[in-house]
Amino acid sequence: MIEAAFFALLVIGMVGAGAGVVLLNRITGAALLMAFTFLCNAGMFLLLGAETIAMFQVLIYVGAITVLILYGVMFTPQRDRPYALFFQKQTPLAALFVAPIAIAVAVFSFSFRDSTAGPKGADLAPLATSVFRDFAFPFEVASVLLLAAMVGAIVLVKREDE
Amino acid sequence: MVPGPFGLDPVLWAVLRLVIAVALAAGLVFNGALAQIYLERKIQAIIQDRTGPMHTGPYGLLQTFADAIKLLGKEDIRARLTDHWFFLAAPAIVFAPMLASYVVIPFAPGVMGADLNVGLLYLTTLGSMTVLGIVIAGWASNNKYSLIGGLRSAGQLISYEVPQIVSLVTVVLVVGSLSMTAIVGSQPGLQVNALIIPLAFVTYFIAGLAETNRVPFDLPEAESELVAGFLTEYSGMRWGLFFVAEYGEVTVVSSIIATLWFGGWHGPFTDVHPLLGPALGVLWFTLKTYFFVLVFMWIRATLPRFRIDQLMSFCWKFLIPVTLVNLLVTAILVLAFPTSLVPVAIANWILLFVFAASIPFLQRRRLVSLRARLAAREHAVA
Amino acid sequence: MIPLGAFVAVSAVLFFIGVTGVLVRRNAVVILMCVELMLNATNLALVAFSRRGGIPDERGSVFVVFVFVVAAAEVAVGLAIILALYRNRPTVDVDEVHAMKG
Amino acid sequence: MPDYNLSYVYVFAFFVVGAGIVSVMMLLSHLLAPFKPTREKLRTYESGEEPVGQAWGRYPTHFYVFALLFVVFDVEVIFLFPWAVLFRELGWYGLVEMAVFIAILVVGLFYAWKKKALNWY
Repeated sequence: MIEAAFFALLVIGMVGAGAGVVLLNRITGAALLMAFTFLCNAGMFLLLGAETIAMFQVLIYVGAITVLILYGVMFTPQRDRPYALFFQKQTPLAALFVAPIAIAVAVFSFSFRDSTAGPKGADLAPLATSVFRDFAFPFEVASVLLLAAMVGAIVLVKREDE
Repeated sequence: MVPGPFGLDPVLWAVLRLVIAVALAAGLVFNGALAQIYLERKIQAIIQDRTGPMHTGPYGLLQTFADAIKLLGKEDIRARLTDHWFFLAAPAIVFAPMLASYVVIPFAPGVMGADLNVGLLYLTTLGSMTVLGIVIAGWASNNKYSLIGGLRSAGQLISYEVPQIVSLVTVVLVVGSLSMTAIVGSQPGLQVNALIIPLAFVTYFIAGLAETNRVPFDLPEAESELVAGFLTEYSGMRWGLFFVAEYGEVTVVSSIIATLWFGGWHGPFTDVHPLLGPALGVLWFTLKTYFFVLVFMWIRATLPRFRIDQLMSFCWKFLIPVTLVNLLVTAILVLAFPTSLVPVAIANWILLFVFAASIPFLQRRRLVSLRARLAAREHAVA
Repeated sequence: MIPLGAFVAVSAVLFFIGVTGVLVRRNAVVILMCVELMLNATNLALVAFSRRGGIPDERGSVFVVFVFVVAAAEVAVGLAIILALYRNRPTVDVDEVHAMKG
Repeated sequence: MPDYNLSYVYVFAFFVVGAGIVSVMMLLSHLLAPFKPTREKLRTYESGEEPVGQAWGRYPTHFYVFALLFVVFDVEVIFLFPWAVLFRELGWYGLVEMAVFIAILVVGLFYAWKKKALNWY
């Protein structure tokens, strides 16, 4: 009962804010709503019982990625554009393609059934064993990926005059 | 469902407990802010050989209440060029996570909002949300001072978050749990973490000072260069909420220090009586927390402010490598000696002394390179 | 207990909101935001299946952690590219950027 | 202590109350405070000078480098926490993995240092 109420709240928040990101002309509003969507998604993870993932979601998405995107918003100011200029020219075509697929997928996703196994406990310990035992190699590769991203971005951002 | 005290209905008790917890936390934040503003002014005054507020009430005790009422009655000005969405959202984004931190703060056994399995992770997560509010506040004002203050503040907060979290992870390594209750439980008697991993405590303390924008890291509000930083365009109650949030943040950081390194509610006589014990626990916890709040104020009255480039290079070139080395050394020793924490403690104390001793050395090197650069420039000019 | 299908449906809706945003918006920063929404939607589906799917398995959550890594790297590099483009020509309108067109 | 499943209701309630307190305070201040805007009052404050232009404009992008480094180290943190909790079970194997991971990231930090990207001008 209480779960269903929270779920309904989160769905409204997530879908509404997500639509706002796409539809708002004002980019600062879009950024705020994006952060709100991330928070709602963390709430969804909590409903699923994945509390560690929910915390990571807030830490990475709200605490770090939103800050980066805000920097992007701040460093690329745009003069006020007329509303007509903020969609691409092919918008109707894109909407025409996306809408049927979206409706089909959303309807289809209701056909998934829960497992019969009961609810599971905390997710931190199995997560850690999985990452460090079964996924040791991808874990190291992740660090190389981060290193590559760091070096690449520094090269891109660095001014030439230094 | 857990039945409540005095035979209360479980559902009713669950709701009632929630309401009580929220009300207590909100009351604590506002009273704490009022008390700390008064304390701050008095302590500054004592250190600088003044008397501080004296006229409103006995010893000026009512001064902060008068200030709070004045803030409520002040005109709320929103400059014409500000960004509406961000300007409105910023105080809420700073205030709400700060209040939510109080959920996991362990005042005494059983006297805490909720004992989350991932309590410490939850606290770091909320700490990282503050940055968002400050960047937004700085940018929304559309004021050059605010913007630079906001950018500086964001740079400072995100940088110092890394050593802060790594210091916390060092504690988790030794304790082996993220639950605040378990962390307190792991430090009975005099075996507090401050004796076992003092270097992590020192690095967390420095990073905590920076995270709460306190002197010597209060660059965003450096009034000599930036007026009031990201707060320049804020007035009246909006400004007041930022202020309350800052003091709440100080309390949260102090209580994290008290919990993680100084044994939380542990203290003499906590096991004498099932009802008196928790009350004493709350007392010990509050005393430990406020001790660190007072240390923060003492530091404010003593130290000058850093320069922004010094601040950033101190974090990235010194503090982060030190915390990472500390983490790895602690990990190796914990694994090598699984039964005893004495080797960890010895290594950590040695590292702490090296840390403290290296600061004058680094300063001298810095000064030498600075002089060399100045001399080269003079030579070039001549 | 919320059924698994409801979570997956929300994830699908969010994903297609993101797709629409990427397809219809002009501003490169907003497009990046919409990509983040899509990644979030996949995360939700992964966690839902990992916790409630036919055979509950922790590996779905591990995948989510790696998605976090990839998302962080992607935003860092993506924004760096946008900033580099903006420095040469002050626009973030993807319709006006033809610099890669050889 | 309440039921563990209710814990996150507390978190939600605290967030809502936090936002609520901000709104109530703003409302109180709106009701109590005078509101007499003039042109001068609504102007951006710049120490009494006439403000020239807006603050929103082009900004040196090197601020971005710090945000970037922070994001990378923040991602490191999400691996550090599970590792630290399960540290004793994972043993030397996990320690070596984490040491390699940190070492690779420190290479990136060192690169930024040598490229003078860590200087704040």
